[in-house]
Amino acid sequence: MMKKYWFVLITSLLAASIASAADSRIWGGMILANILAYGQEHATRLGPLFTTLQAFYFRKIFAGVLLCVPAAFLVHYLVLGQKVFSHDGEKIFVFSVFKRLVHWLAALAFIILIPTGLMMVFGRYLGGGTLVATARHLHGVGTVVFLVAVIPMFLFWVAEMLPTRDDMRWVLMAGGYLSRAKQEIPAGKFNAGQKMWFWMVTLGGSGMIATGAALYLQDFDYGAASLLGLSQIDLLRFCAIVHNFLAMAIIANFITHVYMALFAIKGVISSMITGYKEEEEVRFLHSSFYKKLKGQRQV
Amino acid sequence: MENAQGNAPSKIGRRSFLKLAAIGAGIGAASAFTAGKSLRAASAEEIKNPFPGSKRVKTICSICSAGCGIIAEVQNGVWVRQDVAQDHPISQGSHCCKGIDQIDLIKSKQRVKFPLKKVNGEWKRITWDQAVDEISAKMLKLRAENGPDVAMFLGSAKFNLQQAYYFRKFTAMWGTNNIDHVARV
Amino acid sequence: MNYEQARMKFICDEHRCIECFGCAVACSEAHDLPVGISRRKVLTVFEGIEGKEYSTSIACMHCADAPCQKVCPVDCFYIREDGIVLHDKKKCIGCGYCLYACPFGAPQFPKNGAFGTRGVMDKCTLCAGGPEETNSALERQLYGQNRIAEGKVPICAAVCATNALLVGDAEEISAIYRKRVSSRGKGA
Amino acid sequence: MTNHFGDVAGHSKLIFIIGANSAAANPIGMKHFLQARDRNSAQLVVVDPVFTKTAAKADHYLRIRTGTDVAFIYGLLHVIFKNGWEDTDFINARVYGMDDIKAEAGKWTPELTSDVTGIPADKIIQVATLLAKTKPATVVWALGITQHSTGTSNTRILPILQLVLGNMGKNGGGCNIIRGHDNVQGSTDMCCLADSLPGYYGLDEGPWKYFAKSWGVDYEWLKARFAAPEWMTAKGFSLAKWWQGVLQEEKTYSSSPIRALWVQGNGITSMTQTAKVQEALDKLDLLVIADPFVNEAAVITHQKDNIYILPVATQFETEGSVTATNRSAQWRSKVVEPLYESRPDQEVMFAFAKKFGFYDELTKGMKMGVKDRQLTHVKDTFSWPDDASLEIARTIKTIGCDGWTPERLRKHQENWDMFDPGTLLGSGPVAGEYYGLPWPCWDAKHPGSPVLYDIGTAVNEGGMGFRNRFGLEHEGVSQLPDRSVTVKGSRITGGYPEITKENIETVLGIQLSAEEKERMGANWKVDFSGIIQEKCREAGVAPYGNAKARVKVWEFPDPVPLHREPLHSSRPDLVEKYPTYADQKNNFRVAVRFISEQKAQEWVKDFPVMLVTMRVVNLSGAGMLERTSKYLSHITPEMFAHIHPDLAAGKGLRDGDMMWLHSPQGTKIKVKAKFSSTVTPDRIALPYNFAGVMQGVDMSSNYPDETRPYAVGESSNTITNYGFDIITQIPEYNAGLCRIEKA
Repeated sequence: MMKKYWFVLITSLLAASIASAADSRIWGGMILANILAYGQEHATRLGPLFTTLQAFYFRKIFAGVLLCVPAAFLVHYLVLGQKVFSHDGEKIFVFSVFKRLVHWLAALAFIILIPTGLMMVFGRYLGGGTLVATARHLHGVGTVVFLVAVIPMFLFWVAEMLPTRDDMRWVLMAGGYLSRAKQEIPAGKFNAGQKMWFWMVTLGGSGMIATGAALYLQDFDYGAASLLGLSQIDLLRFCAIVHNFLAMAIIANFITHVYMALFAIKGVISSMITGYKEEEEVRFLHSSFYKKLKGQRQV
Repeated sequence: MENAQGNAPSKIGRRSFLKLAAIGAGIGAASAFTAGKSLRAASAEEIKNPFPGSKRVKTICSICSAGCGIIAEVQNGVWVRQDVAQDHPISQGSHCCKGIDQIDLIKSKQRVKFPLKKVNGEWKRITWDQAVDEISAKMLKLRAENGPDVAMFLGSAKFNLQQAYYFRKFTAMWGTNNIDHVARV
Repeated sequence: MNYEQARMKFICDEHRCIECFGCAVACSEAHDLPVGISRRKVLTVFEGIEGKEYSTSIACMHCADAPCQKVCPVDCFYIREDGIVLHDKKKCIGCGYCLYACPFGAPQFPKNGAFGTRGVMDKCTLCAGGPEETNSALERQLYGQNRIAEGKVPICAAVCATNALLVGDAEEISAIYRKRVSSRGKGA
Repeated sequence: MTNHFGDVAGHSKLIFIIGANSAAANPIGMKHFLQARDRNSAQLVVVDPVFTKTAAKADHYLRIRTGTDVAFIYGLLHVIFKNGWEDTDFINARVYGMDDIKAEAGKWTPELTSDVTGIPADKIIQVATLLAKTKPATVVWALGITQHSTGTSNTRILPILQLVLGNMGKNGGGCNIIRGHDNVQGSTDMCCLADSLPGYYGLDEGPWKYFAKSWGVDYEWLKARFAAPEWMTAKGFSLAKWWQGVLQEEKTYSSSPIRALWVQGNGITSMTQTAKVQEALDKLDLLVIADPFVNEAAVITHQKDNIYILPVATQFETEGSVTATNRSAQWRSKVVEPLYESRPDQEVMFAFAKKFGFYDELTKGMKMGVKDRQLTHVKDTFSWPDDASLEIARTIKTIGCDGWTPERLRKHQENWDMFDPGTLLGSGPVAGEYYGLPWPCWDAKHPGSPVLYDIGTAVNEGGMGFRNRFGLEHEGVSQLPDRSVTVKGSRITGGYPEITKENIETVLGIQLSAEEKERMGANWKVDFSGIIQEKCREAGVAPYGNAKARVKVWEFPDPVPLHREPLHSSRPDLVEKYPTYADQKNNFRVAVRFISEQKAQEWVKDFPVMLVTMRVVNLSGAGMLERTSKYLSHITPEMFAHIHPDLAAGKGLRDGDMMWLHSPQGTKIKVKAKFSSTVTPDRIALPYNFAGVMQGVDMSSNYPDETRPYAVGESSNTITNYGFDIITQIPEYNAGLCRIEKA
């Protein structure tokens, strides 16, 4: 099922570049339905909804996310400071080269996608034109990079990312980040926060790819519209709304991820560079995983 | 038969309301927003002729028999723009899609550009002189063999009056009544 | 007529429109648009159903407070003082948001970008060109003719075979339309 | 067209459109009909087998079975006569033979008419009532009426309806027949026809002598140009069946088979039996095509040699006048010089005339003029198109082209803003004249006749009675009207005969001088001297007379029009009751099958679906011109057929599927099914504007480089059924049958 979807996505991306200046069905054959449905009581209100959201809210929320999330972490950093774990202990091998490669590929995609996406969101302050249009094209390129990364990433980690009993406790104690105390945090190889980020990246990311591809292609017919009972234009409006909200969530999580990796815990990023995690880090932050490793005498 | 006076107003009311509602869907929805600061002064609009030195030629559409007027703007011998003849007594500026596209007829890439002759299944470009020489020789040969009724002449409504009259005369002097045109359609 | 306050609008009289495509072809021809892009579209509703079928012609309606302008991420739209909604193709990034916001499906995107990708948006200018120098070659290339600057009516309404398509100050053309409807034999 | 579009817009209270789709064929005509609705509260009645875009605007739409127009009109007349709603005064004073019509109408009760036409009886009564009560009413028709094996009867029954209602010769009334192409009226008036000389003079010796004189050539020389004298006065092959002159499958009567085809501007696929046309093209020894675009004749043939294509200028690259459907002549200025190597049509004729050895004779007429009331050589050179226009003006008197001098026509063009669109009446420099001098324009001072047969207007201001064309008496009854029919301002009270040299003195009550007598032609039609016109002008008399209209044409197979079922009828039971004509031995040099085709088999058994042809608004004719426009061809990029979903469902067809349509002639075409409610499940409608594909075979590789149109497709005429009008030989396009198969 999944495979078919990817196939469809890839072929349609190819098809888009072949298509000439042929009529779009949106302003071609479908225009009648699209126009007549707009603003009618029985119809979806996606048009006005999209307009209102995009005109008044999206940009503000993005700005809010960009300002508030880092601000919150700054406060966190200033008040609670970095967690520091010993880097002198044993090192535990957690990420193979391939996994790290895939991670950094995804990271590269994010480094392309998020700034270019934000350039479009705030395009008016950049004067639009070539600069922002280039950003739009790079956004598409970034998507392909992300697509290449997200599939293996999903396959590597999906089993380990399934929810466990630890996750609820982790959430309840906010991962221990609201305290300076070094305490054992209930978590397996991946804690609930990481799992959230994983699902955000894989499922949310797929959603971003799907909605983004829809917005990019405009003309496609894979039954999505009829499945949702929407006209093509309403499907696009739906996609645009979803794309924006997902983007906000992903950006917020991305900032968190970066903060966690770079600032919250000193030197934690090395695990994604070398593949090894500090034993102390694992003992405290992934206590269940540590116990499991202990049980298996791998530490 | 409905009573026009009696029924019209209520019907009109509803229809035009619906119509305005359709238009209003955009405008109405948008009225929630404030326009003020988005207005921008129109750019300088000195009336300039986009085709300096062009002349406006009055002519007639070559598609249907309604006979709509056309204003052709011609610059340096090139038909640069087709404009409407608002003051034409029959069309009053109106055209259908065929009429307003007459300029494309002139400019079409698919025009026959030079005389052509089919030789063994292939089209060959020839000169007018060659075409006239060869065709007339063949026509005269056929005439000598079978007489003037050997040829059928098809004229058309594309002709203007003068051409149509002369085509009839041309055929008569060739010596046949085998002449017809699209009136028999 | 007070030109200062004129709000330019189109109205299409559905009882007059006969789906002759005059407006659409006139527009494409006048502005030399690529095939497949028609700034103006002719539509027939309830085709073949006696008493219900009608045709109409639709393009950018030049909304007073245009949704397209509201959603444009790069703010490429501007509204002239006479109400004509125009946009700057040099600013446009071809994102498609205006199309999603428009109730009339007016914005369109020729696939003339790199590798056949979607290019910048194209829509009816009410024959008023764009932000480039009036009647310059660049303006004509990007936006087509600027008939308004020449003091001419937009080509679609000027050419309308049955005078179904009216253009002008919103109040004046609705007055014409109302007068026409009220004198019509059977009304609707 | 007896009236004009502005007249309809301004005066008509009822517009009765039958067999015309103005919304697609001539939208500017449609504009005037819609204006009439808005201005005069006019009602629109549309009769058509298909729910067209014109029908969509109708107040009353009647869906008629194809080929039953005569029956339908008799049904209306039945109701009108039964209730005594006919205009008795008008009929008694101005019409001959109405009793026969009344007798025939008596048979057509609403119930019978309904059974034959498929129109509900109450609708027939309703429309008849409307016609009787709403005046003035105009009747509009076009090819839906003429393109039938009974086309002549169809075109006769409609004026009869107007005569019964007394709507002729009135503002807002009349018969407004809408012609097809821009100058089809003019080319017909100039008689590019197999059965007449210009101005409908016919082919008898008299007209030939007259034209020989006008052309400045010796009649004997002209006669010798023909195969034999009898071929000079015999109708030639027609466009409808010229291919039989090549194939000779049916009996032909000509001095020679056709071996060469010379086409100047005529779309070859716009005729029926395209498969036969293709066979004939394949057999030709020479095919000459002179057109701005590649004529399909060069494309659908398999010939590998013997085809020449000559580039000809469009009408914007040449100058001259064209006649609009309302008989107005409009001057068409040259916009640009001929493009590429193209030459104007007349240059092509001149070039070949030189080779054929009659260039001097061909152009001699342009160097002649009327001097001292005599036709004579006046100069040694000519200038086109002015001298050709003057030649036409001095020659064609039957329809009154006398006043169409190039100066006047140019003046009308220059001042076209000075004419009132509602009346066509000019002011200022063109004061008192009607736009384009609609014919008859009897002389150089005449203002043109915007409304034909209007006796309430003086002849010198555009009025007239009916033409005296069929003698003064028939079966003892005078063909001239009584005193009540006196044309305004006329010196003669009541009717009068057409003016001849013999009767002019008695009819007009004048004395001619000896010199006048000597220089005068035999009658008004052949009088170069202009004396007859001059005397008629003084007397306020129309040279063609003031007679009764005849509704009985005694020399026709059907003296009064009769309903006859189409050759391929969907109602075999009615074929027994209303059979078609006996087979025709020779019309336009070829035998034509009627009854033998109709009775050959019960066609509807194998071909159960009615076949209707129509046109699309973006293409005209065979679409040769428009399909080369990227914008126009884009509107309908491919050939299709309108089919009702219910009919399609029975054939397993979905919207957009391809299907084969088979004709009784054994031909077939492959087209796309386009679901539409404009047709009922018993019929399909095909546009006739495509060509380039023949019976599933794409021939478009035969186009020379860079000349292939943007859209090619099957021609509907490949499957239009066999059948031709008994008089004019116009093919049957609109009443036929076919069989549908999923492709």
